[in-house]
Amino acid sequence: MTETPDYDDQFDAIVVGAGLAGSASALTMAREDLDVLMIERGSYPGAKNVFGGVLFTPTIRELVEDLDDAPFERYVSEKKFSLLSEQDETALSIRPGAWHEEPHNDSFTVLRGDFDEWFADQAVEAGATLVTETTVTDLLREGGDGKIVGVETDRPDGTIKAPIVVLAEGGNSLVSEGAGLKDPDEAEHVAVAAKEVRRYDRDTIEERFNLYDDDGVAYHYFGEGACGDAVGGGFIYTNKRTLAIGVAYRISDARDNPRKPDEVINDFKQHPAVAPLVRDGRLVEYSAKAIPEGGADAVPDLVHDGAVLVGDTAGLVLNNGIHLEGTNMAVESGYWAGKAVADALERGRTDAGALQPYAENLEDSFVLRNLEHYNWFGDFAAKEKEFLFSELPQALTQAELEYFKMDREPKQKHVKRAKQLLLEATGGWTGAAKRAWKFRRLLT
Amino acid sequence: MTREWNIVVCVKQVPDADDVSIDPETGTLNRSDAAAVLNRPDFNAIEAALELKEAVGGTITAVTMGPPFARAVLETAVGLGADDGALLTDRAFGGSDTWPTSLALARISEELDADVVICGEESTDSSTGQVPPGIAAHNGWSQLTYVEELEPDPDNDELIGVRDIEGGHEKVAAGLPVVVAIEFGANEPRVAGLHRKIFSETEFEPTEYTAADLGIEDQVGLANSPTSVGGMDTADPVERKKQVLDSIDELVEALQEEGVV
Amino acid sequence: MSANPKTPDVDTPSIEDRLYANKYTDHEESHLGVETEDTCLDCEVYDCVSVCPANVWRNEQDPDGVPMIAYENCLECGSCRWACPYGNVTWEYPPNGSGMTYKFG
Amino acid sequence: MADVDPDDYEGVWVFIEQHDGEAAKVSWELLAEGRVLADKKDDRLIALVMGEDVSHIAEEAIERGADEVLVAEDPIFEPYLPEPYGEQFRHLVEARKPDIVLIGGSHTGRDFAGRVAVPTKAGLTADCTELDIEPDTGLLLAKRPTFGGDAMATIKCTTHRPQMATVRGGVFDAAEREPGREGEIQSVEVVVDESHVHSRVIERVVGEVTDITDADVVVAGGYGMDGDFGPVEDLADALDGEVAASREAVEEGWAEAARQVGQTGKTVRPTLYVAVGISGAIQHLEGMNDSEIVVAINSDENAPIFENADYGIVGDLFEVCPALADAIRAAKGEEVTQ
Repeated sequence: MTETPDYDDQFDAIVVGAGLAGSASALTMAREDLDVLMIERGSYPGAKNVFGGVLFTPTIRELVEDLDDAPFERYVSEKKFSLLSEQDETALSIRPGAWHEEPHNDSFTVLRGDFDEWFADQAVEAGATLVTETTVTDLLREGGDGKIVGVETDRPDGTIKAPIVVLAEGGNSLVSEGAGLKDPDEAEHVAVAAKEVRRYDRDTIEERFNLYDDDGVAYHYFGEGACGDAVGGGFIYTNKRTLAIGVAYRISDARDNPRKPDEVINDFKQHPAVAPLVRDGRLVEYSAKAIPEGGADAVPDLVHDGAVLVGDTAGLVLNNGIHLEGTNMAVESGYWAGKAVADALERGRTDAGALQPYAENLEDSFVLRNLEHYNWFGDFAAKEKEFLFSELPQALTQAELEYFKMDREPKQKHVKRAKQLLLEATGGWTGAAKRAWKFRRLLT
Repeated sequence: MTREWNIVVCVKQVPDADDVSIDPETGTLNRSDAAAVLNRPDFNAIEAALELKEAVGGTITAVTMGPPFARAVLETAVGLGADDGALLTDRAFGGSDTWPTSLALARISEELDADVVICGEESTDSSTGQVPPGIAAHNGWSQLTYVEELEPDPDNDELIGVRDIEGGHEKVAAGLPVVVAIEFGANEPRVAGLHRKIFSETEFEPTEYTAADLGIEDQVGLANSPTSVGGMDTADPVERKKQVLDSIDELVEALQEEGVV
Repeated sequence: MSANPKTPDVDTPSIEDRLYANKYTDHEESHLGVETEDTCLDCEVYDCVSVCPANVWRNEQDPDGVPMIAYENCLECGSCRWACPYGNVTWEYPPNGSGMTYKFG
Repeated sequence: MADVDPDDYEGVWVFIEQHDGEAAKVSWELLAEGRVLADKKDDRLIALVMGEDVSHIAEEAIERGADEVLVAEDPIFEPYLPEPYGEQFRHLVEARKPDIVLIGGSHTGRDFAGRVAVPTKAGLTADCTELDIEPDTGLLLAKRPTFGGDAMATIKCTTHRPQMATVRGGVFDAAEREPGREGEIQSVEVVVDESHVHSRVIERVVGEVTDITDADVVVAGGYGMDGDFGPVEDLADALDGEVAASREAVEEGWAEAARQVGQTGKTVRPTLYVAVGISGAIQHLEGMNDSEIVVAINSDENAPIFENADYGIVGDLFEVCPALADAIRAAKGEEVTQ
């Protein structure tokens, strides 16, 4: 067959990006018998995606019945939160027995190069069409009102029309910004993350992290020992035969910072509490990503005439210091967007009004309710940076040294001294109470 | 009006050379996690075929020999502009070296009544560069290897090729049918159009041929392969002194000791 | 504070060693640039240089000129775009799947 | 194609490639290696020459170690075309049953080797960099790089004959000529005629571009030359070597494509390779990694080229090159140009 067919308006929807959000929306729409075209700029879904990280699968479990052949690396059996000062660590580690049973609290480490390809394949098997190594460069508009009618790509004969465009292009959302669907984020609302993947034998990983068979850990590190004088932290996640080791901190703090991200990783790895866990091994990949952490304030309009924004493009990432979640929110947003597009098209409509159910359902879902609830955290952490990342870790260390001091003095003397150290650092009883009051929202 | 040419372009699916890792401890080659891609020199072959069709008219059929999923390289060729694709797939082909492989490609070229058969210079995984001359030899056709440029001359049923040879080049006119091997990097491969790529990956279906379809079922496979790989080990990287010197004199001295100055 | 406690050595690779581990396809022309060069000439902070995790933006050789762009190091995180206080960074995706290809991600 | 009996095949043949009466260097290198292999398996070394007027080459082959030379002389063999060469060579192979056939891996050798191997169902291994005889079986072990040079494959041809291999230039050293060495020269019947030939050479231009692949010293300039190849030419002159270039320099139009070293250019194997202003991308290294000694001159001390060089100088190449050229001329006793 020699001539080239014209696929304009042959697809009901175009999804820009075959990452988690894109594939979730494509899968949902394909299940509603829509013809969906996924356009991925990488040579395979996942080739351009980077994360810490832990994949949270509550919504994926709803979308895909059989997760047996999903390429998980390890399920998370231990979470640890460490406060690092220059040389010291104070940590809280939790290993609930229940996490060893299915569905393992829906928390798994994955390699995005493998998982995203598998997840996009679920959408293809449901009937979606996937095209790779093709970059969407702009939206296609027509008519006086500049209605969105398709996309432009970097290929020859590269424009293609479709009634609806789902923008799932990740945090570096050039198309959405270029088309005026959202304003670029501010440096305070975006974190630069740099990450190393190192290969070890399986036994080394399991011995160093007290693991047995296919469970794994998610370690989060805060304080100056992790990423110095910046709002952010370090992380270690265990995969089957590799460790993901990295740091992430606000770009505003990375500006005129004496250390560059790769130097921050090197120093983090040399911390006395971290070095034993990450020594040796072989570097197999060095990656970086920008994480939109602006919280609820930075979420753009989700719905437009002929277009919806999902996943990182819509800033749907929760970081309140304890909960670091983006994957579940991306998939949830893809699901609700897919549903809304299907319903709108069924009624022959593509305008923002018809797509509004997507925004409404997302507001009712955990996605925007969590973002609203912890919206205060970003500014709070920035304001309390000095205390949280420098004074508190040091004070804790001094208090611990004092509290557990072994000498021939009576304990009472050390306990009193330790309490005093802590109070000094937190600004006396009233200071401590004020801070606790602010922190209460973390626990409510 | 001179008749249009039937053009066949031979393509091959190879493990992505970048992905083939060598396990430092055991030294064994690990091709398992390597993605299967189109052999890079074949992009120049497809581009040459497209330019030839633009000049002379006619049809281009992409041909590959391999397991069923090798059809992906035919999709790539069709996406770039080839008109059709033929997939030679049969357990009987398993283990074939250059001799049976070039025989199979020679038979399909005859089957497709080819005027010009175009191949990439060599494949990155075996890189013998012997398949194109093999096809020509099996069919008794003329051949042009290490070709930098092609000039069709349909009126005389000839294809003129500029060949790169040691210390210069030569211009050779070859009578049809002719087998051509395009030099790696000889032209600028185009990028597949979006709609054509979608068609090639959704609606396009290659025609499949077994060894029996080509009448060569007892002339292919391991038994009919004169050569076999006796062993494979990692090439030890060249040891370099990596000495950064401070002065020109030190360098001249070192080169004198090495006996090169 | 106590002296540096006994800590095992860890591998702290240079940028070149780090990037050597990655799979990269060159695209011959830079996908990064600056909107107007004068903005850079007046710039004192060079935030693009300090945030980049891969040494793409460099001004060691010409401390107050337009930064040199080693686009083939780019990890495609986009941080330079947000860091530049004047929004003077032009950023496009590498074409046709070129640039970094992450296997682990 | 009845299966052959390997015992009927003996003799190590080496094809001597020649154009306009001038033998290719790779053929003499191969003849020397052929002598080693023949001695190892206690066999005769036979050279084969085709052309229009090549008796002087046959004599040189005897002087360089051949026991016997087969000569096929006819105008049809000049200039070279794959069909007549392939057909004549095949006829000789079927008539005289050689055990091993070695052909230089030039663009000529690799062009027609297949036309001999296919009709005779010989085992052909291309582009070898190492040859040996397997002690217990007497089989030819042909070693060649694969996967972009990361691995070495050993290829064997157990039941089919002859065992054929093409071998790259510059791998072996040619044997010295031994004037007066005894050997038999035999002219053979020419079996090819116009009916075997379906193509014709329109023009053949050799020599206007120096072939950097044969050079003993190569001085290559890269992106760092910023348009001025003067220092590289001056240094090449001082070392009487050839000027080469990286892909970036060729694409900027600062040097001809024939001088490009690297994956999409030429592969060189000089004793001394000087890389000036070249960062050292993998695609470039692939074209010069077999050089014996590598010197790197670059202003960026982190440039990967230093990791792949024996000696390096960090500095501005526009100062380092002239100074180095003068120091070399002084060391060689020539007068200093500056």
